[in-house]
Amino acid sequence: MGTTHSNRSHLTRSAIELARLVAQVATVDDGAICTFVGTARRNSEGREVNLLRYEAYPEMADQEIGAIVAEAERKFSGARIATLHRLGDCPLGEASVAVVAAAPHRVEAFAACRYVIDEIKARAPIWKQEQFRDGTAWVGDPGSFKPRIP
Amino acid sequence: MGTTHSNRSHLTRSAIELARLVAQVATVDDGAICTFVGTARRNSEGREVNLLRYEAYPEMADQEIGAIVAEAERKFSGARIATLHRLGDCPLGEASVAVVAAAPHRVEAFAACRYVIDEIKARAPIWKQEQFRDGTAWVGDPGSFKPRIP
Amino acid sequence: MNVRVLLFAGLAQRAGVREWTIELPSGATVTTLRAALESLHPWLREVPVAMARNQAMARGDEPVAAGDELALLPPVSGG
Amino acid sequence: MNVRVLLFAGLAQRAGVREWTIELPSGATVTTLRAALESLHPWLREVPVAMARNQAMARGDEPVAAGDELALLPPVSGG
Repeated sequence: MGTTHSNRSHLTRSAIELARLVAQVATVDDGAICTFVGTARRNSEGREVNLLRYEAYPEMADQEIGAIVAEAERKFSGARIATLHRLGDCPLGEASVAVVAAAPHRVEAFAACRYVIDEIKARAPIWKQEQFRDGTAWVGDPGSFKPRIP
Repeated sequence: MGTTHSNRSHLTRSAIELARLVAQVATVDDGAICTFVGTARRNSEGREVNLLRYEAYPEMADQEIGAIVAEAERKFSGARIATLHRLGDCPLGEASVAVVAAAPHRVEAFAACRYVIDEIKARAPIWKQEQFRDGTAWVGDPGSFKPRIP
Repeated sequence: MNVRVLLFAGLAQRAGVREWTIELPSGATVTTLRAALESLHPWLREVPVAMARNQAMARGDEPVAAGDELALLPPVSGG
Repeated sequence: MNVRVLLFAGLAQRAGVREWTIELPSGATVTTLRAALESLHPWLREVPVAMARNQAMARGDEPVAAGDELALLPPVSGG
Protein backbone atom coordinates (compact mmCIF):
# COMPACT_ATOMS: atom_id res chain seq x y z
CA MET A 1 0.00 0.00 0.00
CA GLY A 2 3.06 2.27 -0.20
CA THR A 3 1.59 3.95 -3.25
CA THR A 4 -1.30 5.63 -1.45
CA HIS A 5 0.26 9.06 -1.44
CA SER A 6 2.77 8.91 -4.23
CA ASN A 7 1.16 11.67 -6.27
CA ARG A 8 0.13 13.92 -3.39
CA SER A 9 2.34 16.73 -2.21
CA HIS A 10 3.35 16.68 1.44
CA LEU A 11 3.63 20.47 1.55
CA THR A 12 0.88 23.07 1.67
CA ARG A 13 0.56 26.83 1.97
CA SER A 14 -3.02 26.57 3.35
CA ALA A 15 -4.42 25.59 6.73
CA ILE A 16 -4.06 21.84 7.40
CA GLU A 17 -7.38 20.01 7.73
CA LEU A 18 -6.76 16.96 9.90
CA ALA A 19 -10.08 15.34 9.02
CA ARG A 20 -9.16 15.31 5.34
CA LEU A 21 -5.86 13.59 6.08
CA VAL A 22 -7.65 11.01 8.22
CA ALA A 23 -10.10 10.35 5.40
CA GLN A 24 -7.18 9.63 3.04
CA VAL A 25 -6.03 6.61 5.05
CA ALA A 26 -8.93 5.31 7.15
CA THR A 27 -10.89 2.26 6.03
CA VAL A 28 -13.30 -0.14 7.74
CA ASP A 29 -10.38 -2.57 8.05
CA ASP A 30 -8.41 -0.33 10.39
CA GLY A 31 -8.86 -0.57 14.11
CA ALA A 32 -6.49 2.19 15.11
CA ILE A 33 -5.71 5.70 13.95
CA CYS A 34 -3.00 7.76 15.61
CA THR A 35 -2.52 11.39 14.67
CA PHE A 36 0.06 13.98 15.57
CA VAL A 37 -0.38 17.71 15.06
CA GLY A 38 2.38 20.20 15.77
CA THR A 39 1.07 23.70 16.38
CA ALA A 40 2.63 27.12 16.47
CA ARG A 41 3.30 27.98 20.15
CA ARG A 42 3.07 31.39 21.71
CA ASN A 43 6.22 30.96 23.80
CA SER A 44 9.70 30.02 22.72
CA GLU A 45 12.33 29.97 25.47
CA GLY A 46 10.45 32.63 27.34
CA ARG A 47 9.96 35.00 24.41
CA GLU A 48 6.54 35.68 22.95
CA VAL A 49 6.09 34.58 19.35
CA ASN A 50 3.53 36.38 17.16
CA LEU A 51 3.77 34.18 14.07
CA LEU A 52 5.81 31.32 12.66
CA ARG A 53 6.99 31.27 9.09
CA TYR A 54 8.17 28.05 7.42
CA GLU A 55 10.47 27.84 4.45
CA ALA A 56 11.43 24.66 2.61
CA TYR A 57 13.65 23.40 -0.15
CA PRO A 58 10.35 22.29 -1.62
CA GLU A 59 11.27 19.58 -4.14
CA MET A 60 13.76 17.94 -1.76
CA ALA A 61 11.46 18.25 1.29
CA ASP A 62 8.57 16.65 -0.58
CA GLN A 63 10.79 13.75 -1.74
CA GLU A 64 12.31 13.28 1.71
CA ILE A 65 8.91 13.19 3.43
CA GLY A 66 7.68 10.74 0.79
CA ALA A 67 10.69 8.53 1.55
CA ILE A 68 9.98 8.71 5.30
CA VAL A 69 6.35 7.69 4.72
CA ALA A 70 7.46 4.73 2.58
CA GLU A 71 9.96 3.66 5.27
CA ALA A 72 7.27 3.78 7.96
CA GLU A 73 4.80 1.80 5.84
CA ARG A 74 7.49 -0.86 5.33
CA LYS A 75 8.57 -0.97 8.98
CA PHE A 76 5.13 -1.04 10.61
CA SER A 77 2.97 -3.79 9.27
CA GLY A 78 -0.34 -2.67 7.78
CA ALA A 79 0.27 1.02 8.45
CA ARG A 80 -0.96 3.63 6.00
CA ILE A 81 0.17 7.19 6.45
CA ALA A 82 -0.80 10.67 5.34
CA THR A 83 1.17 13.76 6.27
CA LEU A 84 1.31 17.46 5.43
CA HIS A 85 3.74 20.19 6.43
CA ARG A 86 2.69 23.79 6.18
CA LEU A 87 4.86 26.44 4.49
CA GLY A 88 4.68 30.21 4.69
CA ASP A 89 2.97 31.98 7.56
CA CYS A 90 1.44 29.87 10.32
CA PRO A 91 -0.60 31.83 12.89
CA LEU A 92 -0.47 30.84 16.58
CA GLY A 93 -2.48 27.75 17.43
CA GLU A 94 -2.68 26.57 13.82
CA ALA A 95 -1.11 23.30 12.71
CA SER A 96 2.37 23.50 11.21
CA VAL A 97 2.55 19.75 10.58
CA ALA A 98 0.18 16.81 10.80
CA VAL A 99 0.75 13.06 10.57
CA VAL A 100 -1.98 10.40 10.43
CA ALA A 101 -1.20 6.68 10.73
CA ALA A 102 -3.93 4.07 10.34
CA ALA A 103 -3.21 0.42 11.15
CA PRO A 104 -5.07 -2.68 12.25
CA HIS A 105 -3.65 -2.36 15.79
CA ARG A 106 -2.66 0.54 18.01
CA VAL A 107 0.97 -0.42 18.58
CA GLU A 108 1.75 -0.03 14.87
CA ALA A 109 -0.40 3.10 14.54
CA PHE A 110 1.46 4.86 17.38
CA ALA A 111 4.89 3.67 16.22
CA ALA A 112 4.34 4.68 12.60
CA CYS A 113 3.02 8.12 13.57
CA ARG A 114 5.93 8.72 15.92
CA TYR A 115 8.50 7.54 13.36
CA VAL A 116 7.18 9.91 10.69
CA ILE A 117 7.12 13.04 12.85
CA ASP A 118 10.54 12.28 14.37
CA GLU A 119 12.12 11.73 10.95
CA ILE A 120 10.45 14.78 9.39
CA LYS A 121 11.85 16.92 12.18
CA ALA A 122 15.31 15.38 11.79
CA ARG A 123 15.59 15.12 8.01
CA ALA A 124 13.17 17.24 5.98
CA PRO A 125 14.84 20.41 4.64
CA ILE A 126 12.37 22.80 6.24
CA TRP A 127 13.19 25.82 8.39
CA LYS A 128 11.16 27.70 10.97
CA GLN A 129 11.42 31.42 11.52
CA GLU A 130 10.01 32.85 14.73
CA GLN A 131 8.59 36.33 14.46
CA PHE A 132 8.78 38.34 17.68
CA ARG A 133 7.55 41.83 18.40
CA ASP A 134 11.06 43.23 17.91
CA GLY A 135 12.53 41.01 15.22
CA THR A 136 12.83 37.57 13.64
CA ALA A 137 15.11 34.55 14.10
CA TRP A 138 15.62 31.20 12.39
CA VAL A 139 15.28 28.38 14.91
CA GLY A 140 18.54 26.49 15.51
CA ASP A 141 20.59 29.17 13.77
CA PRO A 142 22.23 31.34 16.41
CA GLY A 143 23.18 34.68 15.02
CA SER A 144 20.22 34.85 12.64
CA PHE A 145 18.27 37.33 14.79
CA LYS A 146 17.27 40.28 12.65
CA PRO A 147 15.77 43.33 14.41
CA ARG A 148 12.51 44.65 13.05
CA ILE A 149 13.04 48.13 11.61
CA PRO A 150 10.25 50.34 12.97
CA MET B 1 -4.75 21.53 35.09
CA GLY B 2 -6.13 18.17 36.18
CA THR B 3 -9.55 19.69 36.65
CA THR B 4 -10.20 20.34 32.97
CA HIS B 5 -12.63 17.47 32.53
CA SER B 6 -13.87 16.77 36.01
CA ASN B 7 -17.49 17.47 35.20
CA ARG B 8 -17.58 15.98 31.72
CA SER B 9 -18.68 12.41 31.14
CA HIS B 10 -16.21 10.13 29.40
CA LEU B 11 -19.00 8.02 27.92
CA THR B 12 -21.33 8.78 25.04
CA ARG B 13 -24.07 7.05 23.08
CA SER B 14 -23.55 9.34 20.05
CA ALA B 15 -20.90 9.49 17.34
CA ILE B 16 -17.57 10.77 18.67
CA GLU B 17 -16.43 14.06 17.14
CA LEU B 18 -12.64 14.18 17.37
CA ALA B 19 -12.45 17.90 16.53
CA ARG B 20 -14.61 18.73 19.54
CA LEU B 21 -12.33 16.75 21.85
CA VAL B 22 -9.28 18.49 20.37
CA ALA B 23 -10.92 21.87 20.98
CA GLN B 24 -11.40 20.96 24.67
CA VAL B 25 -7.66 20.71 25.31
CA ALA B 26 -5.79 22.72 22.67
CA THR B 27 -4.48 26.19 23.46
CA VAL B 28 -1.94 28.49 21.84
CA ASP B 29 0.56 27.32 24.46
CA ASP B 30 0.62 23.73 23.22
CA GLY B 31 3.07 22.66 20.59
CA ALA B 32 1.94 19.06 20.25
CA ILE B 33 -1.36 17.23 20.04
CA CYS B 34 -1.47 13.45 19.78
CA THR B 35 -4.78 11.69 19.19
CA PHE B 36 -5.81 8.06 19.14
CA VAL B 37 -9.04 6.78 17.64
CA GLY B 38 -10.09 3.15 17.87
CA THR B 39 -12.59 2.20 15.18
CA ALA B 40 -14.93 -0.72 14.70
CA ARG B 41 -13.17 -3.20 12.35
CA ARG B 42 -14.83 -5.35 9.75
CA ASN B 43 -12.73 -8.41 10.54
CA SER B 44 -12.17 -10.17 13.84
CA GLU B 45 -10.02 -13.30 13.71
CA GLY B 46 -11.17 -13.97 10.17
CA ARG B 47 -14.89 -13.52 10.84
CA GLU B 48 -16.84 -10.64 9.34
CA VAL B 49 -18.31 -8.24 11.91
CA ASN B 50 -21.44 -6.26 10.99
CA LEU B 51 -21.66 -4.07 14.06
CA LEU B 52 -20.06 -3.61 17.46
CA ARG B 53 -22.07 -3.01 20.60
CA TYR B 54 -20.48 -1.62 23.76
CA GLU B 55 -21.82 -2.03 27.26
CA ALA B 56 -20.38 -0.44 30.39
CA TYR B 57 -20.82 -0.35 34.11
CA PRO B 58 -21.38 3.33 33.48
CA GLU B 59 -20.74 5.01 36.84
CA MET B 60 -17.63 2.92 37.51
CA ALA B 61 -16.30 3.25 33.93
CA ASP B 62 -16.67 7.01 34.02
CA GLN B 63 -14.84 7.23 37.36
CA GLU B 64 -12.10 4.85 36.25
CA ILE B 65 -11.46 6.77 33.03
CA GLY B 66 -11.42 10.02 35.03
CA ALA B 67 -8.80 8.48 37.32
CA ILE B 68 -6.70 7.38 34.32
CA VAL B 69 -6.82 10.89 32.86
CA ALA B 70 -5.72 12.38 36.18
CA GLU B 71 -2.85 9.87 36.43
CA ALA B 72 -1.66 10.76 32.92
CA GLU B 73 -1.86 14.50 33.59
CA ARG B 74 0.27 13.97 36.72
CA LYS B 75 2.80 11.66 35.05
CA PHE B 76 3.35 13.64 31.85
CA SER B 77 4.30 17.20 32.50
CA GLY B 78 2.02 19.81 30.95
CA ALA B 79 -0.31 17.25 29.36
CA ARG B 80 -4.04 17.94 29.12
CA ILE B 81 -6.30 15.12 28.04
CA ALA B 82 -9.80 14.62 26.70
CA THR B 83 -11.28 11.20 26.05
CA LEU B 84 -14.62 9.64 25.15
CA HIS B 85 -15.73 6.03 24.88
CA ARG B 86 -18.81 5.16 22.90
CA LEU B 87 -21.55 2.92 24.30
CA GLY B 88 -24.34 1.10 22.49
CA ASP B 89 -24.16 0.35 18.77
CA CYS B 90 -21.05 1.40 16.87
CA PRO B 91 -21.25 0.94 13.09
CA LEU B 92 -18.18 -0.22 11.15
CA GLY B 93 -15.56 2.46 10.59
CA GLU B 94 -16.94 4.72 13.33
CA ALA B 95 -14.91 5.59 16.41
CA SER B 96 -15.48 3.47 19.51
CA VAL B 97 -12.98 5.41 21.58
CA ALA B 98 -10.94 8.58 21.17
CA VAL B 99 -8.12 10.08 23.25
CA VAL B 100 -6.59 13.52 22.74
CA ALA B 101 -3.44 14.63 24.57
CA ALA B 102 -2.10 18.16 24.20
CA ALA B 103 1.30 19.08 25.64
CA PRO B 104 4.08 21.58 25.07
CA HIS B 105 6.26 18.86 23.48
CA ARG B 106 5.59 15.75 21.43
CA VAL B 107 7.23 13.22 23.73
CA GLU B 108 4.73 13.96 26.49
CA ALA B 109 1.79 14.19 24.07
CA PHE B 110 2.52 10.73 22.63
CA ALA B 111 3.22 9.18 26.03
CA ALA B 112 0.08 10.60 27.66
CA CYS B 113 -2.14 9.53 24.76
CA ARG B 114 -0.67 6.02 24.78
CA TYR B 115 -0.99 5.71 28.56
CA VAL B 116 -4.66 6.66 28.52
CA ILE B 117 -5.71 4.27 25.76
CA ASP B 118 -3.68 1.39 27.22
CA GLU B 119 -5.16 1.89 30.69
CA ILE B 120 -8.73 2.32 29.41
CA LYS B 121 -8.40 -0.98 27.56
CA ALA B 122 -6.95 -2.69 30.62
CA ARG B 123 -9.09 -1.22 33.40
CA ALA B 124 -12.33 0.46 32.34
CA PRO B 125 -15.35 -1.79 32.95
CA ILE B 126 -16.55 -1.76 29.35
CA TRP B 127 -17.39 -4.78 27.20
CA LYS B 128 -17.52 -5.22 23.45
CA GLN B 129 -20.00 -7.49 21.72
CA GLU B 130 -19.29 -8.46 18.10
CA GLN B 131 -22.33 -8.96 15.95
CA PHE B 132 -21.82 -11.46 13.12
CA ARG B 133 -24.26 -12.56 10.42
CA ASP B 134 -25.09 -15.70 12.39
CA GLY B 135 -24.84 -14.59 16.01
CA THR B 136 -23.16 -12.47 18.66
CA ALA B 137 -20.20 -12.92 21.04
CA TRP B 138 -18.63 -10.95 23.89
CA VAL B 139 -14.95 -10.35 23.16
CA GLY B 140 -12.63 -12.16 25.59
CA ASP B 141 -15.48 -14.31 26.94
CA PRO B 142 -15.24 -17.74 25.32
CA GLY B 143 -18.54 -19.54 25.45
CA SER B 144 -20.59 -16.35 25.09
CA PHE B 145 -21.43 -16.98 21.42
CA LYS B 146 -25.18 -16.78 20.98
CA PRO B 147 -26.63 -17.88 17.62
CA ARG B 148 -28.98 -15.48 15.92
CA ILE B 149 -32.45 -17.03 15.78
CA PRO B 150 -33.69 -16.57 12.23
CA MET C 1 -29.09 -8.64 55.07
CA ASN C 2 -29.81 -8.27 51.35
CA VAL C 3 -27.27 -7.03 48.80
CA ARG C 4 -27.65 -6.19 45.12
CA VAL C 5 -25.27 -7.79 42.64
CA LEU C 6 -25.06 -6.23 39.17
CA LEU C 7 -24.33 -8.37 36.12
CA PHE C 8 -22.81 -7.24 32.83
CA ALA C 9 -22.13 -8.43 29.30
CA GLY C 10 -21.73 -12.23 28.97
CA LEU C 11 -22.65 -12.71 32.63
CA ALA C 12 -25.99 -10.90 32.23
CA GLN C 13 -26.53 -12.94 29.07
CA ARG C 14 -25.92 -16.23 30.89
CA ALA C 15 -27.99 -15.22 33.92
CA GLY C 16 -30.86 -13.85 31.82
CA VAL C 17 -31.10 -10.89 34.20
CA ARG C 18 -28.97 -7.81 34.91
CA GLU C 19 -29.20 -7.93 38.70
CA TRP C 20 -29.43 -10.48 41.48
CA THR C 21 -30.47 -9.84 45.08
CA ILE C 22 -28.96 -12.20 47.62
CA GLU C 23 -29.47 -12.76 51.35
CA LEU C 24 -26.20 -12.86 53.29
CA PRO C 25 -25.35 -13.39 56.97
CA SER C 26 -23.92 -10.35 58.69
CA GLY C 27 -20.09 -10.43 58.74
CA ALA C 28 -20.00 -11.57 55.10
CA THR C 29 -17.00 -10.65 52.96
CA VAL C 30 -16.57 -10.40 49.21
CA THR C 31 -15.22 -13.97 49.28
CA THR C 32 -18.21 -15.38 51.16
CA LEU C 33 -20.57 -13.49 48.82
CA ARG C 34 -18.83 -15.05 45.88
CA ALA C 35 -19.07 -18.54 47.36
CA ALA C 36 -22.79 -18.02 48.02
CA LEU C 37 -23.35 -16.87 44.42
CA GLU C 38 -21.41 -19.86 43.07
CA SER C 39 -23.45 -22.33 45.05
CA LEU C 40 -26.69 -20.78 43.74
CA HIS C 41 -25.33 -20.47 40.13
CA PRO C 42 -22.68 -23.15 39.60
CA TRP C 43 -21.88 -21.97 36.04
CA LEU C 44 -20.19 -18.93 37.67
CA ARG C 45 -17.27 -21.22 38.61
CA GLU C 46 -16.52 -21.74 34.91
CA VAL C 47 -16.13 -18.09 33.91
CA PRO C 48 -13.45 -15.56 34.84
CA VAL C 49 -15.01 -12.89 37.02
CA ALA C 50 -13.74 -9.97 39.08
CA MET C 51 -15.81 -8.24 41.74
CA ALA C 52 -16.44 -4.58 42.41
CA ARG C 53 -17.90 -3.12 45.58
CA ASN C 54 -19.38 0.38 45.47
CA GLN C 55 -17.88 0.96 42.03
CA ALA C 56 -14.30 0.08 42.91
CA MET C 57 -12.40 -3.19 42.46
CA ALA C 58 -12.87 -5.30 45.59
CA ARG C 59 -10.43 -7.46 47.55
CA GLY C 60 -11.72 -10.81 48.82
CA ASP C 61 -11.39 -9.89 52.50
CA GLU C 62 -13.45 -6.70 52.27
CA PRO C 63 -16.58 -6.80 54.42
CA VAL C 64 -19.90 -6.51 52.64
CA ALA C 65 -22.51 -4.25 54.26
CA ALA C 66 -26.24 -3.88 53.71
CA GLY C 67 -26.81 -1.32 50.97
CA ASP C 68 -23.49 -2.01 49.24
CA GLU C 69 -23.56 -2.15 45.46
CA LEU C 70 -21.73 -5.29 44.32
CA ALA C 71 -20.93 -6.16 40.71
CA LEU C 72 -19.57 -9.14 38.83
CA LEU C 73 -17.21 -8.02 36.07
CA PRO C 74 -16.17 -10.25 33.19
CA PRO C 75 -12.76 -9.52 31.60
CA VAL C 76 -12.97 -6.01 30.12
CA SER C 77 -12.80 -5.51 26.35
CA GLY C 78 -13.43 -1.83 25.74
CA GLY C 79 -11.52 0.39 23.32
CA MET D 1 31.86 25.17 -15.65
CA ASN D 2 29.13 27.09 -13.80
CA VAL D 3 26.97 25.58 -11.06
CA ARG D 4 23.95 26.98 -9.23
CA VAL D 5 23.99 26.96 -5.44
CA LEU D 6 20.66 27.48 -3.68
CA LEU D 7 20.48 29.23 -0.31
CA PHE D 8 17.78 28.87 2.33
CA ALA D 9 16.58 30.38 5.60
CA GLY D 10 19.32 32.06 7.65
CA LEU D 11 21.86 31.51 4.86
CA ALA D 12 19.72 33.33 2.28
CA GLN D 13 19.20 36.07 4.87
CA ARG D 14 22.97 36.46 5.43
CA ALA D 15 23.78 36.29 1.72
CA GLY D 16 20.98 38.70 0.77
CA VAL D 17 20.17 36.43 -2.22
CA ARG D 18 18.58 32.99 -2.65
CA GLU D 19 21.03 31.67 -5.24
CA TRP D 20 24.69 31.95 -6.15
CA THR D 21 26.29 30.95 -9.43
CA ILE D 22 29.93 29.91 -9.17
CA GLU D 23 32.60 29.04 -11.70
CA LEU D 24 34.41 25.77 -10.89
CA PRO D 25 37.26 23.87 -12.57
CA SER D 26 36.21 20.55 -14.09
CA GLY D 27 36.92 17.68 -11.70
CA ALA D 28 35.49 19.67 -8.78
CA THR D 29 33.89 17.81 -5.88
CA VAL D 30 31.42 18.90 -3.25
CA THR D 31 34.39 19.59 -0.94
CA THR D 32 36.18 21.79 -3.47
CA LEU D 33 32.93 23.62 -4.19
CA ARG D 34 32.52 24.27 -0.51
CA ALA D 35 36.08 25.56 -0.18
CA ALA D 36 35.52 27.88 -3.14
CA LEU D 37 32.31 29.23 -1.59
CA GLU D 38 34.02 29.76 1.76
CA SER D 39 36.84 31.75 0.21
CA LEU D 40 34.35 33.99 -1.60
CA HIS D 41 32.05 34.29 1.48
CA PRO D 42 34.18 33.80 4.62
CA TRP D 43 31.15 34.08 6.97
CA LEU D 44 30.11 30.63 5.67
CA ARG D 45 32.89 29.11 7.84
CA GLU D 46 31.08 30.34 10.95
CA VAL D 47 27.75 28.65 10.32
CA PRO D 48 26.81 24.95 10.34
CA VAL D 49 25.89 23.93 6.82
CA ALA D 50 25.18 20.67 5.02
CA MET D 51 25.20 20.31 1.25
CA ALA D 52 22.74 18.72 -1.11
CA ARG D 53 23.40 17.81 -4.74
CA ASN D 54 20.43 17.28 -7.05
CA GLN D 55 18.05 17.25 -4.08
CA ALA D 56 19.83 14.59 -2.04
CA MET D 57 22.32 14.93 0.80
CA ALA D 58 25.82 15.04 -0.68
CA ARG D 59 29.08 13.43 0.46
CA GLY D 60 32.25 15.54 0.24
CA ASP D 61 33.89 13.33 -2.38
CA GLU D 62 30.99 13.41 -4.85
CA PRO D 63 31.96 14.96 -8.18
CA VAL D 64 30.10 18.10 -9.21
CA ALA D 65 29.01 18.31 -12.85
CA ALA D 66 27.80 21.21 -14.98
CA GLY D 67 24.04 21.51 -14.62
CA ASP D 68 23.98 20.02 -11.10
CA GLU D 69 21.71 21.71 -8.59
CA LEU D 70 23.67 22.33 -5.40
CA ALA D 71 22.19 23.64 -2.16
CA LEU D 72 23.49 24.84 1.19
CA LEU D 73 21.27 23.61 4.01
CA PRO D 74 21.30 25.10 7.51
CA PRO D 75 20.27 22.78 10.39
CA VAL D 76 16.62 21.83 9.75
CA SER D 77 13.91 23.01 12.12
CA GLY D 78 10.63 21.92 10.58
CA GLY D 79 7.69 20.43 12.43
